[in-house]
Amino acid sequence: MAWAKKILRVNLSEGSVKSEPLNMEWAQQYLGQRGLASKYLVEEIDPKCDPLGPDNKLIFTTGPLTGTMASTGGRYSVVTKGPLTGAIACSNSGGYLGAELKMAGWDMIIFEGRSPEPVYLYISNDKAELMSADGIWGKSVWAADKIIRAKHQDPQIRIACVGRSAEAGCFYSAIINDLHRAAGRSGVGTVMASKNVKAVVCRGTQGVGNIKDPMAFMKATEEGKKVLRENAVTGAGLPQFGTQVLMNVINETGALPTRNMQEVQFKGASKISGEAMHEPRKSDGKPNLTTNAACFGCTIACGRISTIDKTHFSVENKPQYWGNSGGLEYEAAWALGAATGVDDLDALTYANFVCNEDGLDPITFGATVGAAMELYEKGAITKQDTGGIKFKFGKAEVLTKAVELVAAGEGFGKDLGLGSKRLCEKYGHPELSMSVKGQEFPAYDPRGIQGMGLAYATSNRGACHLRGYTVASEVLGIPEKTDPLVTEGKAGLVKAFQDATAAFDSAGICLFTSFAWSLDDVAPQIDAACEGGWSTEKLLELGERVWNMEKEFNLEAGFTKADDNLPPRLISEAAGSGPAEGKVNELDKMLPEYYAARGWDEQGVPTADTRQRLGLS
Amino acid sequence: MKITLKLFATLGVYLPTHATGNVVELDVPEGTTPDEVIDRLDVPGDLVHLVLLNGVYLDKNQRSSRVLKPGDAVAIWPPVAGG
Amino acid sequence: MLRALSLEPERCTGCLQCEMACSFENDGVFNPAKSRIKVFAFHEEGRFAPYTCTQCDEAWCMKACPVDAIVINAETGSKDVLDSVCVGCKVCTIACPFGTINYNSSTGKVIKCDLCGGDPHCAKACPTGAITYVDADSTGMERMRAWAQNRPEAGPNYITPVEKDIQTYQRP
Amino acid sequence: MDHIVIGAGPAGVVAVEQLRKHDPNGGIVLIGDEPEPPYSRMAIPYYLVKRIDEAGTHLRKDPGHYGALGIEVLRDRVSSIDTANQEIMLDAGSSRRYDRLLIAAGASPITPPISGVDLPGVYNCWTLEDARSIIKLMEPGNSVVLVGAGFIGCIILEALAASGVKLTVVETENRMVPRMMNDVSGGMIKDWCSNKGVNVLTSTRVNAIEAAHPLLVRFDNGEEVAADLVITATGVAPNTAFLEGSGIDVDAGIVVNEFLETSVPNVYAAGDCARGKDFSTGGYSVQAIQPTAVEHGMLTARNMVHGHSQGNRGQVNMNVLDTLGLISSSFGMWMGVDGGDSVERIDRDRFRYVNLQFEDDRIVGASALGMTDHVGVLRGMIQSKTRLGDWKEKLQDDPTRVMEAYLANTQVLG
Repeated sequence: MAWAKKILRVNLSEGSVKSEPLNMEWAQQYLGQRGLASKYLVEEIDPKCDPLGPDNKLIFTTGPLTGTMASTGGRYSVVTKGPLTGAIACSNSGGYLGAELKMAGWDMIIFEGRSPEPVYLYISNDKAELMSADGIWGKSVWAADKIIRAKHQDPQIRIACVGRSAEAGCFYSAIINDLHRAAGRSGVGTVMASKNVKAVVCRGTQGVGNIKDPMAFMKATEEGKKVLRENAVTGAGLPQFGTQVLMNVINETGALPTRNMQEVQFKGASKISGEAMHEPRKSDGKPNLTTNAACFGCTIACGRISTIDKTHFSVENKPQYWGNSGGLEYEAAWALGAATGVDDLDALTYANFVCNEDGLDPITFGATVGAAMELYEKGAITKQDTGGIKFKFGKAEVLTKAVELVAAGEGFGKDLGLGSKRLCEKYGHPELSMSVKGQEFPAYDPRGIQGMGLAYATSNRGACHLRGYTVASEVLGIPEKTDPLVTEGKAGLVKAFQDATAAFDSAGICLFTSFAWSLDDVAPQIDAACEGGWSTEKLLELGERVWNMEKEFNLEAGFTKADDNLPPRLISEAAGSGPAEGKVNELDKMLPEYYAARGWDEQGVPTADTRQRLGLS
Repeated sequence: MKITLKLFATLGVYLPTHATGNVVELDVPEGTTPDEVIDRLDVPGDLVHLVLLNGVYLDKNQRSSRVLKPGDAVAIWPPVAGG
Repeated sequence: MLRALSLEPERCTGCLQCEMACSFENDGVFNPAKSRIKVFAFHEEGRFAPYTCTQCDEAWCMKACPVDAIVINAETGSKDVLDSVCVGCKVCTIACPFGTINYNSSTGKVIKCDLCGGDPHCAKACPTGAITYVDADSTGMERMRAWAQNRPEAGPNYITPVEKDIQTYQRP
Repeated sequence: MDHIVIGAGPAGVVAVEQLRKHDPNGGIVLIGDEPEPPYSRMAIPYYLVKRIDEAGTHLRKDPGHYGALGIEVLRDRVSSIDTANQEIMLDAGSSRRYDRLLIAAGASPITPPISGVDLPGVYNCWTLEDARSIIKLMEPGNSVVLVGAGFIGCIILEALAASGVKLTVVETENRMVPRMMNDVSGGMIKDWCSNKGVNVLTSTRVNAIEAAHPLLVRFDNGEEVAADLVITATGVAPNTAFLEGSGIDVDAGIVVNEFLETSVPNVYAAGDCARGKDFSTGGYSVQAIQPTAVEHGMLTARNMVHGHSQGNRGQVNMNVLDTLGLISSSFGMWMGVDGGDSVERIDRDRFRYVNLQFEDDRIVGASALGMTDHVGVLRGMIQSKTRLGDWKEKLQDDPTRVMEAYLANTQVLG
């Protein structure tokens, strides 16, 4: 079983909390987490609703493996209609909160309506109550965390919280749990704040015990851990260098989007790379990186724990930033660095700290700053707009100031909080927003990695690397190497990655296991934990079902084929250097193949046959 | 002829002392292959996972056959991933 | 030769596999809240520290027990709680100066590490070698060093937690 | 050497075991005046709720335990001590010589000066014999008045409530467990018990107990409660009457030095009757708690056999209590010290409370409600005088992080 089989439904308008049974029929079709919560969302909200209105719902959801000994079994997701995109949003996070929710006996929390006053949800096992957020509303995540802990007097409680940015209406605010893990993308934190919910505070001491076949489960999870341990990437590469090892890889490959994607290679890449994080600093002799750390249940431990040089301009006389906290992951380092042209590692780390402190998606934030810099370069925005800041590429001081402004929702930070699409539209240059469906690209230029262009264009939550990470194949050779510069075969590759990813995301485990695990490694773990006979085939079909369900939500929300697209720059301005020099992304070649591979019509709508095959009604 | 060698992540320790960052310029005889460069620096073969020649992926069987040209850049990683 | 759990905070990543293994072995559920080994997080310091009973020679818990419910396991040297005898009075929980015996409200008894009878599951589950089960003697040096750094002002002739009771720490 | 130990409570039992360890061939006699094998008063509440049988209260479960150690267990009562001749006189008429004598005679409940306390149906809850009488009257629906909400009163409170009686608790002070909890936390325990259906009357005295219905308890606020059973738990006093004329100094407990030796050479005292050294104050006072009794027993045994090599640094006064599921604990100078700092966190709604008292950068006292995990480390930090450094400030921010504070200051954290 492994499901707690219980949902906590929180009606914020009424101020009520109640328990209801999990729909086990749906659980057999959608498993949990991303799949199952998306099913609930699709069934319960109008896809056309205002994402920031009371009709939207916000679902915290765990998977059946969350809170178990399966490696990385600590994940949870937040599912809602995203304000940045207007599309279905699902943001996945690690840390400890997800497992704690499960330990308290809940598969999901569904927030609906809107609280008249700021509140937070306190869960202690089967007891849940809405409590006044007086004293924490208006505070950063880090400040609120301290206050909540002091109040509840339990060092073991786990907290997910939104920062000041979300309260100020920034469109890409994250939900931060355990101080530096984030349900990061698409503005799920903004939705939470729009409902007047500041935090979810959880303590679970009941544990997860309803495993279908405990002995088989222990055997299957041990085998899974062995695969992770013996795999060179998950066993050594990720723990040692984290995701940040990619900075130099992608730069060498000529696919590191630089200065709002005007270039595909960044001269400063090595200075902000995973290798640089290991280098002792000149000033204090300490490296940026203190240690690696794991999320709940994770035997990989790719997390970065970092410090900033106390004498760095960004933290001078600010001792609250002198300790360790979550360090740079590759996507964040890229967005805060290459996208803005800033190569100051400590400045990036500071910006990353602030993103965690006040709940910002660093990818969208960095990319938006990059867009603002290009607008400034082009004269579309001026010092009058920015409050006197010269928004020049490469200026670390601009980056650190910008993050403070967005975090607090002050001054030009309000404009930056719009995200690049709304910002560029506001200042008359919509083409300068490097986004799909309103969500900014992560750290792979689709001119140098063709498959990623298709993955971005078709991602149901807007541009995203976590929906179909073909980089694994096109650059890293996992599971098999494909040529990043050709389009042939990419439609099938993207579809396969998207479907498998949806299955991983529905299980309660981390997508990073997929560097070593295939669904063949995952299926036995789920099968030993859950009733229903879980094979690789069933999981793959589930992944495809989830993908199509998300797509249909977006279609009903008003998205069309025209939204499965890339910004003009990427399909018309050729890469200027590196292996992809002279190339654009050839989305037009791949998209029809992709629709066909998916069983969709030419407009990208699932056909009746496809819907029937997948059991979508 | 001169080529550029870049050894990243844990391979950084195999760089000669005069390397800056993860990069070193090497003088190699004409006709040198990537595998010969790797051998010359005693980089353990099982750690050589991802090899890019001027940013382009080199398959395992190309590493001993491809002849380097002056100015070529060879970048090498152990097994890594991210995202 | 007796063996002991050796805990090396520097290797710990905070994954809590040990806590799950412990609770699963002892209670059949994955439940860190009921684990006999606990990982403490030091966020600002960027550190994690696994911690559990050292099976100390002084056996403060055992001596404080009013009903003789804690006994020495002859095979492993661990101090084991006899559930059938424990009345749940909790005196041991305040007597143990290391804080490693806890009251379990769902059973009404106290729980502590019993080395799983000589096959500690936490050590088996630890993916980084932060928890290992080693010959007891090999952990002695570092314990004494750790204690020496924190020795109270009082002289050596006083009854107080003494060096051999301090949790082992070893640099990799 | 011949050792005599007076008193078969925890201090006496631990002492005889340790005496055997230190002196393999000496004569050892353990004298107790109750008919049962040595047992623990701490276990009586669990006997009352029938979680254990009488044997479950025994300090050592194996009936042959003492015999196997060559310890003679004598059921008798010591009437006097002739310290000049190193002899004790027994009620049975005989006498015994000793080389070393340990007085671990414990304490007895104080009978409050209330008219009617001698009526049938009014009991202390101190001995197994008391417990047997009480059990008979703990019928569900019966009305029970518990006089005194100190530690002893509170440990049987749960047993009484669990048995389904209608329970009234009356306490002269303004809160429950006044010698363990301050106004706030003692008040919270009262609220907790009241919420669970116990009638708790604080700042209230019993004026009289009358024989009616079968008993009627009158309070000083003019109210009265009919009762089937009245239990008095208004404190205990050291058993020292038999020491009169022995030359052993007694002053609210047997006076001892740091080696737990009395004013008379070769005579030691331990446990509830001894005015031992308090770790926190450095002064001497009676600490009638189980862990102190055990430590006294160990220390005296060593000193009796090996001479005065082992000084007593003093015992940390501490208590743990479970009142109907609300667990409270207190350590050392929980009420604070002059010039010290403190931190207190109160959550009345969820019945959580923590209070830490500092002197310089060390914890010297603490009390808490609802804190059960790793709570012993408070004792550890007080007793080892752990310097907290910058962790003092962290604890002032979040006093629940005591375990982290301990680890950070005693472990090498990389």
